[in-house]
Amino acid sequence: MDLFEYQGKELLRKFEIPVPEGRVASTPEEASEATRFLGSRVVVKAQVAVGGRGKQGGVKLVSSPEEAHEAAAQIFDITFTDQEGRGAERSKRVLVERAGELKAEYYCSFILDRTSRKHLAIMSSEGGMDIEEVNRTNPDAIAKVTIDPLLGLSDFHARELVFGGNIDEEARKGALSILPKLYRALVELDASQIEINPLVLTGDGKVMALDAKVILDDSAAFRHPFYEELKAAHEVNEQERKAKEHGLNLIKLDGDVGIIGNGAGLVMSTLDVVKDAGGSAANFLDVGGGASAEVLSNSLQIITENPEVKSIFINIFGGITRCDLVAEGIIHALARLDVDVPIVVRLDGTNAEQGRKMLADAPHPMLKTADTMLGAAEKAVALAHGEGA
Amino acid sequence: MDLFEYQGKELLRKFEIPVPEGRVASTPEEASEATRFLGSRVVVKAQVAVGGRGKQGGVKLVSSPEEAHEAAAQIFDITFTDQEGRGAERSKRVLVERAGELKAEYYCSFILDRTSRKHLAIMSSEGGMDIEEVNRTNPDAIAKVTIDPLLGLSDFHARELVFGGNIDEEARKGALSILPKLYRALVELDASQIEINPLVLTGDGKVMALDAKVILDDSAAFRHPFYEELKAAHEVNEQERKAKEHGLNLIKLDGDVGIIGNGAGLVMSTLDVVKDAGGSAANFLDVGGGASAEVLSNSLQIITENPEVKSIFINIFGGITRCDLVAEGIIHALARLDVDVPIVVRLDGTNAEQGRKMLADAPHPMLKTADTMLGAAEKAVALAHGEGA
Amino acid sequence: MAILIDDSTKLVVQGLTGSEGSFHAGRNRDYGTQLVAGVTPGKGGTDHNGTPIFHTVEEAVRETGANTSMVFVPARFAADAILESYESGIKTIVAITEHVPALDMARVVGYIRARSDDVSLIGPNCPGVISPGKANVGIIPGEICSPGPVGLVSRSGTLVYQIVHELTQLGIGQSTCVGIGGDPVPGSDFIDVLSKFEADPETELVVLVGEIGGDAEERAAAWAKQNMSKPIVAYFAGREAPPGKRMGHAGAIVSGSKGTWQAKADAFEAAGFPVAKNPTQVAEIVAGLRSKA
Amino acid sequence: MAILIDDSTKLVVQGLTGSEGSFHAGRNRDYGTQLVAGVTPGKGGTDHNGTPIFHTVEEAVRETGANTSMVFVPARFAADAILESYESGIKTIVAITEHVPALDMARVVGYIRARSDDVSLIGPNCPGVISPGKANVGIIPGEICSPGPVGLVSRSGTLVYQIVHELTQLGIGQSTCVGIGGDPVPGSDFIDVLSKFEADPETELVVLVGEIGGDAEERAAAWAKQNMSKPIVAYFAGREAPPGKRMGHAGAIVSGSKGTWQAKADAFEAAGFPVAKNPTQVAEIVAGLRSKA
Repeated sequence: MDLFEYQGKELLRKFEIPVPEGRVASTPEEASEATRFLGSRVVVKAQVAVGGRGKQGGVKLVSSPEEAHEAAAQIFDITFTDQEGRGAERSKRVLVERAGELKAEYYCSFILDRTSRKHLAIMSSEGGMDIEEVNRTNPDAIAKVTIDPLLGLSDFHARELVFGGNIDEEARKGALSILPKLYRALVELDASQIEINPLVLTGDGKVMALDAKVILDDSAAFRHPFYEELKAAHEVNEQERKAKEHGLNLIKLDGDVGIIGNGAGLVMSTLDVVKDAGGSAANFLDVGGGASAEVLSNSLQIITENPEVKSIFINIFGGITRCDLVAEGIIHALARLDVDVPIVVRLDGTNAEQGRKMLADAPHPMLKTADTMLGAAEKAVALAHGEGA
Repeated sequence: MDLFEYQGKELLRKFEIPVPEGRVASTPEEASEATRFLGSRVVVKAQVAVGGRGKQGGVKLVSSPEEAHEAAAQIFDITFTDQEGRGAERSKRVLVERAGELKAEYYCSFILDRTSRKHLAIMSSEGGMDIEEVNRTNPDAIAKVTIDPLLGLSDFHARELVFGGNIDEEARKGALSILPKLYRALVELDASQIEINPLVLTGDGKVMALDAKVILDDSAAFRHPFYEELKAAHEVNEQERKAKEHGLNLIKLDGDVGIIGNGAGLVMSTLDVVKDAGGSAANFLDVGGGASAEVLSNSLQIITENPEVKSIFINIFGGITRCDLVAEGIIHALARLDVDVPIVVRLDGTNAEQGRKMLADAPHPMLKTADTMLGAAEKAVALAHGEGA
Repeated sequence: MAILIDDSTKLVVQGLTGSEGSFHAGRNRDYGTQLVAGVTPGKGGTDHNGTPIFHTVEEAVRETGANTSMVFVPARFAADAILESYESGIKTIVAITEHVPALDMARVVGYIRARSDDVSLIGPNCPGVISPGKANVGIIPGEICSPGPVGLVSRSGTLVYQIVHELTQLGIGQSTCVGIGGDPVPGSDFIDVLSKFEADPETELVVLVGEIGGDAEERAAAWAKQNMSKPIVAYFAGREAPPGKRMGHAGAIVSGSKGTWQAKADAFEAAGFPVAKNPTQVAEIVAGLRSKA
Repeated sequence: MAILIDDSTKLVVQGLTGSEGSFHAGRNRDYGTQLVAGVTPGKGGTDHNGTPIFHTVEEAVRETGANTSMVFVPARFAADAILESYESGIKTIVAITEHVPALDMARVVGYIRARSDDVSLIGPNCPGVISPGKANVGIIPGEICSPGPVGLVSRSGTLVYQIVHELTQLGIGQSTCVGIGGDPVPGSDFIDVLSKFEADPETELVVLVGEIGGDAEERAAAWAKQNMSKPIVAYFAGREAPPGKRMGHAGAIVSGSKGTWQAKADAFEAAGFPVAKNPTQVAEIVAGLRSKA
């Protein structure tokens, strides 16, 4: 889960990491009120998951409650996209923060690195800019330190980051004291990333986190009940929300072939073969391992509610998932839903024969079967294009 | 530092490990008052560092404040010795604890094991008795589990201890919940041992620590300020106390040759050669590495205050310790103290020649030198026996 | 031969008495795997469908000589279960459980790999391992597999089934199929398994199935170019997947890879290994290579 | 040859700018040791008596090629300093600092030993290592040593000096003298050092100096009986020491030894190695063995 800046900062504050004083506002009025509370000069910042919000007008420095009101109103009007121009997102909140003088901006991040299986910390005096660009043009300005999670961050790691990252002498003490706190936050929050860009040295000599990109490991939700609350603030579209309620992993896409499969790999592969067959997927929906009849039935319901969907491709290769239960779910869904798009089902693996027989024994005008994945893809695409199959 | 039972239990209580309700009493009156507070049946237990106090009358079960008064008075009169009959120690306090019905007694301990460099946990259903004896006669009744301190105690370690140690089913849950707390205490207190013998299952089905032998790692005192307070309760003889004030490691012995040396190994070796020369050491005094003139001067003062001392053997082989500073300390001590026993000095190593020259330039009737360790030992013993040398 | 599991495998299942564990372990036993023990704390001394249950893995190993374990416990207990197997002397640990926190795995995998070269942890979040005709540990349907010369290693579970199925359709059997799982910190990566296939005389050719994201495939290609004498046919799912949220900048700085389909395909082609466009084509390329050999 | 340190040693000192570090590192340099760097965070870029100072060991290694470090920092920083050296690629780490918490060392030593066979940590709470005529890292007075065929390993610091002194009196030099320190969890134990002496062609005979307590000597005797072709002369301090507080019961159960002088002497004699009664006799026995050879 990618946290909004204000959420990340709230968490960091609990670990005694200095962040600017600020208030979250959901309306221009609240933004103006927050500014009155915080004093004259504040920054109004869009709270969106996509990067590059600054270039899109999502960060505004203002000097009065009236200006803050106007800035927030403008920000609420922007549709943000990522650097590749995708992923339209509106800012539902703004973070209003007290602004102050900055002497220097640094870069600091911790991630759980899959290649080394260790934590990796990066620090650089070249903060406030694209760190990948810095890495290309001036790699010596970046200190990279791996930290074995069995040992945790030792003092020497912090020194290697601060001295190796060429942090100014005035900021050293503050940076050395923040690093162990950031690491503790990383571990105790089960974060897969905490990126502070920039970490700043303020006019009065303090070191603080001016921004925060925190990513949490969803698998660790069982030991962090607060994950649920944080998640509630993240808007998803109606279909994704419904899928989530049913415990399904759905991503909405732009095509017209509804996809249901088991296992992320097989679903991705299904998207690929639908594309190769000349079609385009309406969604990514992984029912996961061991899906029950109920899960299948719910999945079909959610997908058929999307008016863009012209055909559905159910691609199941049973392992933990049992094809007889999949068939049961399909039959159940067809009985209770008014399905008016063709469904192409391809079953293989655990109890596949039983499942195929169950489908054959419960004929339905919209229900088609296929023997192979490629054949099923072609059939589903042809049906979406209105071609009989 | 070996803690008294009451000290160990106070620490365990902070880790939410159940222990019987109890009060510490320094007088029979306090013991009687504690009994009034705790209810009718209590155990009055001597608080001494030596083992086997029960067999020596140091644990008494009583049923009234009057009986508690008498029991405490008796205990305060006992001189406890260890299993080999050495180490006379009086109990300065008694622990008065509420007594209850016991269904079973178990053994449980954690140590930092030097051989494996790991924590080692031991659990057995054969509690309340000599675990070494159980280990000899019925080793299968003992579960031994090593725990890598980099990983800490995992749930499976606790299960291996509880199931492998044949803990009764009724006590399993309680034991499984206590083990992680004991391990946390071990690590967070920097303990080198926590031994609970017995861990008991009470009549009402609770699992608690009925005794506690906690040993703390003195080297970790810098990160545990409370070590100092705990240490204050431990009586040492006057000479050892004074030495400690000066940061010296002194152990009082029964002989008549005062010993000063640098390094525990060399001092132990000095004791050996004094014994071989027919003498007997009055003390073990290690001035440690890098001793200053002041340390030497203080050491001499403390040793000469012992009226049993008939001669003194200063055996220094300089490494970090500089022989010139040793000589300076000796000269300084001789100038300010009224030394009336002969001192045999043997200097080698760092700046030895300079030190020897300083001593030669500052003659004193009681000051003798020797070229070798064995020669010095013989000279010191002869002088202690009143023979000229 | 085969790798990881075979006739000599003696399996203990952690979580055997749970419904999924019971179902799949039963299928593994029916396949011919020697299922010697189950572990469920508190149920030691009982029997589950003919298999003795122990309180701890240590006891199961001592009493039955188990050398392989399958972890079927809930995610919050998985790291503990894996360590229990490791510390009890198990040499092949297959963790099926999904949604294990990445930090747990970083600690466990780091711990095991620093200490032992002769212990293999497969998973978590994986379908397990099958050496057709010899042993099956996990949830791969045994009936779709057949013995033969192809080693298969995959990050994706269901794609193992799909590609085995495609191979079987063309009459090509497998030496061993290994699902390493798609988690950020897997117990074994492609390179670990490739090196075992390279050393296995029964394996003539390897199919490698990856996914977009991370740089495990790119590293495997670089390693294989130097160390593999046997051909590899690669396939990566996700060519047409919507670009998800990018990995953090820091991740890209470390791995130097964007983890795209193209980056992976380029890496394998540069190393001289063919890249298939879909699971069916994987089997076709394998068949072509075999007919040439 | 010699072991651990020699002409190729390039030394970085952690805590060089402190008074003790400065004094002893200066003596090491005067002895001929290549002192290439000091590390004091915040003083990087300065110079201390001609030796360049760096903020971190990593930087010192990168800039000077240091391969050996000496740790002279206060106890609370010692574990961190040792790890810093290890993670910076230092192969021989000599930790002089005393009073390091045992738990810190258990973690650090366990971490290093699980990962690297080619890294030696000597100490903490030790006098260091000297290869007479080649290099001196630590606080052993160089002037009392002379090159020769005897390898010496000792738990006690000052007894190293005493026994070297006794050997020198009889004209017998040393290949390397190693003080492993008397702490509960030393970085290297007797067996680690004995195996290096066994492999060192310059070492003809080994003197082992132990103390009462623990079972390190007993384990060394058992190991040496199986693995040492070279003679060992053993000496243990504390024969007449007052019996201190006993180790916990648990400790005795594990090691099976009471750690007494007699237990240690019996172990070495049973392994066929002579045990001396005092430091002077050590040298006499060594001289006797050499005249026979």
